[in-house]
Amino acid sequence: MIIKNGTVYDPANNINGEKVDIFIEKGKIVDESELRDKKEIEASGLVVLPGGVEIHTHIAGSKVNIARIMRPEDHRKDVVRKTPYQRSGTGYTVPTTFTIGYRYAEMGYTTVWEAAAPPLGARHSHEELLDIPIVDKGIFTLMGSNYFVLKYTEEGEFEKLKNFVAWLLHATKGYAVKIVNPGGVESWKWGKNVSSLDDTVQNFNVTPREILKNLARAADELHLPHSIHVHCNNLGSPGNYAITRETIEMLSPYRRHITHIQFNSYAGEDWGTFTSGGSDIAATLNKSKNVTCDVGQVIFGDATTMTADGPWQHTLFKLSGNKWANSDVEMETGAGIVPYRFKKKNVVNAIQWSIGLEVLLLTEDPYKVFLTTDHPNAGPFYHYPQVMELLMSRKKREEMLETVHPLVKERSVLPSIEREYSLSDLAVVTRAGTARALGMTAKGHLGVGADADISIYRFDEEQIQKSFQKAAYTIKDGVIVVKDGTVVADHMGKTYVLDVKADLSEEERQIFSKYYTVQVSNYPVEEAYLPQKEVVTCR
Amino acid sequence: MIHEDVVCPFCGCLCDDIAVTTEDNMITDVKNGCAISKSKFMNHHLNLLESALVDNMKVSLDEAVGRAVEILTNADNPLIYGLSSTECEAQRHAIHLAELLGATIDQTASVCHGPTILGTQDAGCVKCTLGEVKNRADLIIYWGCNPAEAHIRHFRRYSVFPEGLFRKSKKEREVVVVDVRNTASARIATTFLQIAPGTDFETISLMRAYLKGKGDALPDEFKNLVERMKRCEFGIMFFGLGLTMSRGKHLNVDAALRLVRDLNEYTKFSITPMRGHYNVAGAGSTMAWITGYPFAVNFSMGYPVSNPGEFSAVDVLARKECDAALIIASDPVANFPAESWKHLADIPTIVMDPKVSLTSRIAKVSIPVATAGIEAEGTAYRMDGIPLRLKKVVDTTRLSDAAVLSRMIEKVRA
Amino acid sequence: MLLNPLVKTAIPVTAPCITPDWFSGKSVEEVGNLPVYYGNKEKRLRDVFDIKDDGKDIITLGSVPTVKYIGKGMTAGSIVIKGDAGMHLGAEMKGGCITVEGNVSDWAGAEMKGGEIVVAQNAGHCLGGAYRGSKSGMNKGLIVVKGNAGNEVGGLMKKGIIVVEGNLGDAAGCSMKGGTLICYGHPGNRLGALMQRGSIVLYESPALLPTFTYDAEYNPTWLRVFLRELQKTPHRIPITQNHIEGTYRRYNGDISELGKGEIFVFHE
Amino acid sequence: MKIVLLSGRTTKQGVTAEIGKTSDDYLQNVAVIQLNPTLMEQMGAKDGDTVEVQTAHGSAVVMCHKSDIGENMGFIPYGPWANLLIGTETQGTGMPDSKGVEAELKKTDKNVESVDELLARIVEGRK
Repeated sequence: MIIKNGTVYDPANNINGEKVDIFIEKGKIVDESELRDKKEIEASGLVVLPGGVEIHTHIAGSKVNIARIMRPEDHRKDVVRKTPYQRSGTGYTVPTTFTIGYRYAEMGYTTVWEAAAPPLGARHSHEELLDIPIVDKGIFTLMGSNYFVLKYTEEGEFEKLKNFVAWLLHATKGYAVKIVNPGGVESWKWGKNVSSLDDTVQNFNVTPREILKNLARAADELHLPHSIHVHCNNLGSPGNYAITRETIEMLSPYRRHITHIQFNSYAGEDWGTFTSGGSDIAATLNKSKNVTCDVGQVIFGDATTMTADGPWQHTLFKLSGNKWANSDVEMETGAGIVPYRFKKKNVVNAIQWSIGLEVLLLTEDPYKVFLTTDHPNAGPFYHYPQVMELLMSRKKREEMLETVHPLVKERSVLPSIEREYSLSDLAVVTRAGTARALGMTAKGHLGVGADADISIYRFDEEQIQKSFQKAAYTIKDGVIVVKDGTVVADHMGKTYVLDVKADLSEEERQIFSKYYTVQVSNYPVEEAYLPQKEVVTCR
Repeated sequence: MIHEDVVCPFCGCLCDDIAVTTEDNMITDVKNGCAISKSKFMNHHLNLLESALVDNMKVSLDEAVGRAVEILTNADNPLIYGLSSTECEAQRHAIHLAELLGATIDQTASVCHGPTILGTQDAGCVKCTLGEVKNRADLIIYWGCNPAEAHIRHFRRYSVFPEGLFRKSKKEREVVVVDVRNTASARIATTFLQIAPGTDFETISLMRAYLKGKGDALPDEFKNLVERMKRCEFGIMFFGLGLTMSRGKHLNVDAALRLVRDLNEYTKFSITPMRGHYNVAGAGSTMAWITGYPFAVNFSMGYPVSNPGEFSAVDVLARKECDAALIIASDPVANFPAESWKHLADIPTIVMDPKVSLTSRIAKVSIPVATAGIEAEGTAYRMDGIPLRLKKVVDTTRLSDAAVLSRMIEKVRA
Repeated sequence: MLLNPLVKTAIPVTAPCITPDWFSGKSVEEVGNLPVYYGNKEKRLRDVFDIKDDGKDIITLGSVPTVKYIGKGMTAGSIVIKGDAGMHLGAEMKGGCITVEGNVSDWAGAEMKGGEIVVAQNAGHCLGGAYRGSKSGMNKGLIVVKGNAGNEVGGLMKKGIIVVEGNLGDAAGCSMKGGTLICYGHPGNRLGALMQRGSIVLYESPALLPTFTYDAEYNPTWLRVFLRELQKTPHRIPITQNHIEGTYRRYNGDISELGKGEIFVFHE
Repeated sequence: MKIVLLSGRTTKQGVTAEIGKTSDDYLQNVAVIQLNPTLMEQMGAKDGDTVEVQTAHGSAVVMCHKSDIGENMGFIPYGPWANLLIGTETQGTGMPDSKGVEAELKKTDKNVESVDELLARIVEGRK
């Protein structure tokens, strides 16, 4: 297949709005000389980008599904009818699996990561991934309050910890080490929390600082393609930008990715004095190396908050008065779910909205900061085009600022920011940057050897949101899966796993059989759940 | 040959430490399982549906599947029901089939913990996995359930007796049973509190009021219980059909969910429903991730709509709204009020089951299938949402539910 | 427009198009083309109804116990049903009036935001209630039922008025957050369960939940004004002078929740 | 004799259902009602006698067994006999009133119906 005459933005290969033809053969981008299938897509006047690479979203597994079960009112207002190529489903903030695949693809996204899988429920996450069509996908494995991680951190047994991390990634068929409120999730199992990097975890003589350092070092020494993926302590609380900054700084020189950093960039003493810490966080990012983050941009309207951060969800339940689900997982982790609505006229919500944009706009290197809404925590993923428009147009930001709570103008520097994203910048924060941070060498660019995952848009500067909402074409593995914003093919993507291998020691097996309620032999996720897998080598 | 760590396909405990011995493709011994588990494994070959049947005449599997598809595609409002005693792969196919047919699909939760789901949709649910209970619980309450007879190894594996990380034995735990009758489970309890039938809601509401500093009318023994609930380090309430099936139904559960939620102001407290069939949690799970709703879903308009009371099987049958039915791994004739299952005898009913059931006795089409978890692999979800892999320990020539359903899908699409 | 049902089976017909909003300005031919579902079959309104133009703006239907969603979301105009009506009648309606001369099934007036529903005989469950998972049920408008009603009448109700002249089923006004529910018959079991705010007015003595507490006996001014206004409606609600001038015992609850709900029991 | 009818699981019901729903073992363990001995004495019924249970929804003949259940209650294991006594109304929930139904109890000379007899009686004239 040839994509002819398109205007290509491929920042990873320094192509910035040039007319370049792209050649596809057997699902890969190839040199013209290797082309056999001469089918053409005429793309003159269209913008050609690598397929979108989502770095952090909640789309599969137990907490997502508890949210679905808990929120029938969310589904009723957004239904998806079956078509010859599409299964039916429902939205709105917690869409069904098939609908998730279609909506990402319609927007031009072709790779999607479920950012929090409890190890004991990993089989569930993978089972749901089997019903998410089109996109490539995989899971991050939750480890920040795992019993063995805490035990080995306490005992100073780093090699054992590293071996356990490798085994757990192998057993769960996970791709990255996810850390949520390190130590706090274990403390929540007794109704407590931690509030600084040096607090002691209930019943364990370890601190969040030690957990983070150990896991960061393990991820680096195991040569995992992605760094540790950190949801910091004190998420959601006024004044938490300080702990976020400290986390970024103290983890140097290890690689680290701070996720949905908007929720962790708050200044002020309490809700009354709540103010943005976005510019401070951006400054920290600007001067730090080996760090990436995604923003978790707020979208006004309905959201469903869901995270392994159980204590925060309890706080949010009390703040909102909405229904609350909690789900603690033995030996490992937990989860909480609370429906939430972000309102333009609510001062805190409006400042939260400004913070995500501040961090995206004030961080100089777009390879350090990525666009997410921490779907569905700060809003549904299919509203990304709304954010893209705000990033690319200062005028649109000003229009939006007029509609939100007026205090934003005093408590955020957003109104003074002049920067407007170029298409290249946008391609970095949604594709090239995320793929690089994830260590996915065949994604996020259009060079020879890359996967033929491509999105093509009818780009109109006056209607940026509309331009990115529905791709003119989405091509996955060389197959046209979306045309004019509509799914036109039944296609299944791959699940990404690592080639890490490790065994449990006899002692670990004994602890396992004593304190888990499943047999260790029944714990690892079987190959049956990975009918189409892509194994990534760690080196 | 001994198959170790087999997952038991009977109840929501989903014990995964069963050792099954087979000789010449026959199960000859079962270790670790409870009485019912043993019976399920040892007797799985008895009372089998020997052949596919149409109008009680033996036919080939293909013919039976063909007839079933003909009936279902010609129907104006078909019903698919069952699902809780088969593997998730079959459930996913059944949902796909329902979508293609524009059918109503419901699973056995609607006559089991359906009200629990309705309560959760109103109040949320503060839950945990069973290992959290084993490792941490110092106060365990069983309310309106009788695990000694229904979830036989629950006490031993998950709650009262096992050694956990922070609780070493039964001595470190307090066990309270609340029920309308003195059950076998009540005998294990440190405290048994008997209440009059149909007063669960009143009792729990008064407990909640007492927690808020009101509720003087609460009997002293329950005031004492509330105090202990506030004081414990990690509390858990298990509840069963005593709440969901008696007057008040979802409101009884709603009150219990709110009580536990409110207790988290004082300490750590969780609540978990005692799910009955081994994969009823899986049926809710698969339906939720594909349709958004865990039960009582209708596809007649080409997209999923759910409304228990409208699209739940008992109601659809009682109002005689369906004109064909496909029953998968369930026996509504044994389990539904007689007045509602009568309609199944009036319409063409198709049954997929390994065994002769009361429903297969009145069915127009019967399709024998492999027993999931004994003769077929697949996924099942424990009562607390933990997924485990069911094993195949003996071979059979019969197809799994998933394979039969996938043939039906092919034929419907053709 | 006159609509007489042609089908006699128990298969449900889903017809949210039967509203004055959809019919307005349309000919018989055009109305007949509106889409409905007969079970899982997409059909036209004319396939399931004999449609005649009687020159009136009112939509008049025969007995339609299996037809769902009549008047869904309507904003104005009138529907009259000369018999029974199916589920979800007037669900989410915003204005206009629906009159049922027979019985109505479950979820009538569910989550309605305005308008009136008058039922000559009995109503089913979840009358003026909420769909599962919703934060609130009825949120304005008036429902009058001359006969009995089922369970969970006015569940999660936020605003509006429901009058049931016969008996209530279980858990009327459950989780109520506002609005007024009046019952002239037997008030049923577990009235006002989980109630937060709102008012329930009764003319027969209830067996109250233990989470309701007696407060005072008096003649509430608001109720006097309220009943006088209700008397002015054309629905012949059986309000007597005694009801207006007499005293009521007030109970507060549900104290397991916010406890600001009020149950008024007519005394003398 | 008025009682409140409860239904539920028993181990024997579970064990015998796995043998087969048409087996005699199942019948022996499901077509039964557990009653308080005092109540049985008042009725003049001995362990193993048959009683007829009548509710607003139907009637069933089952064998009675002594149990330490309350005097105003009767317990029938889940199964087709319990379901003869339960109505179909779910009040918008999907769940029928399976526990806590009011029932009238009397001693009878009638025999417990077999599964076949039960099915035949209800299905008769329907197919």
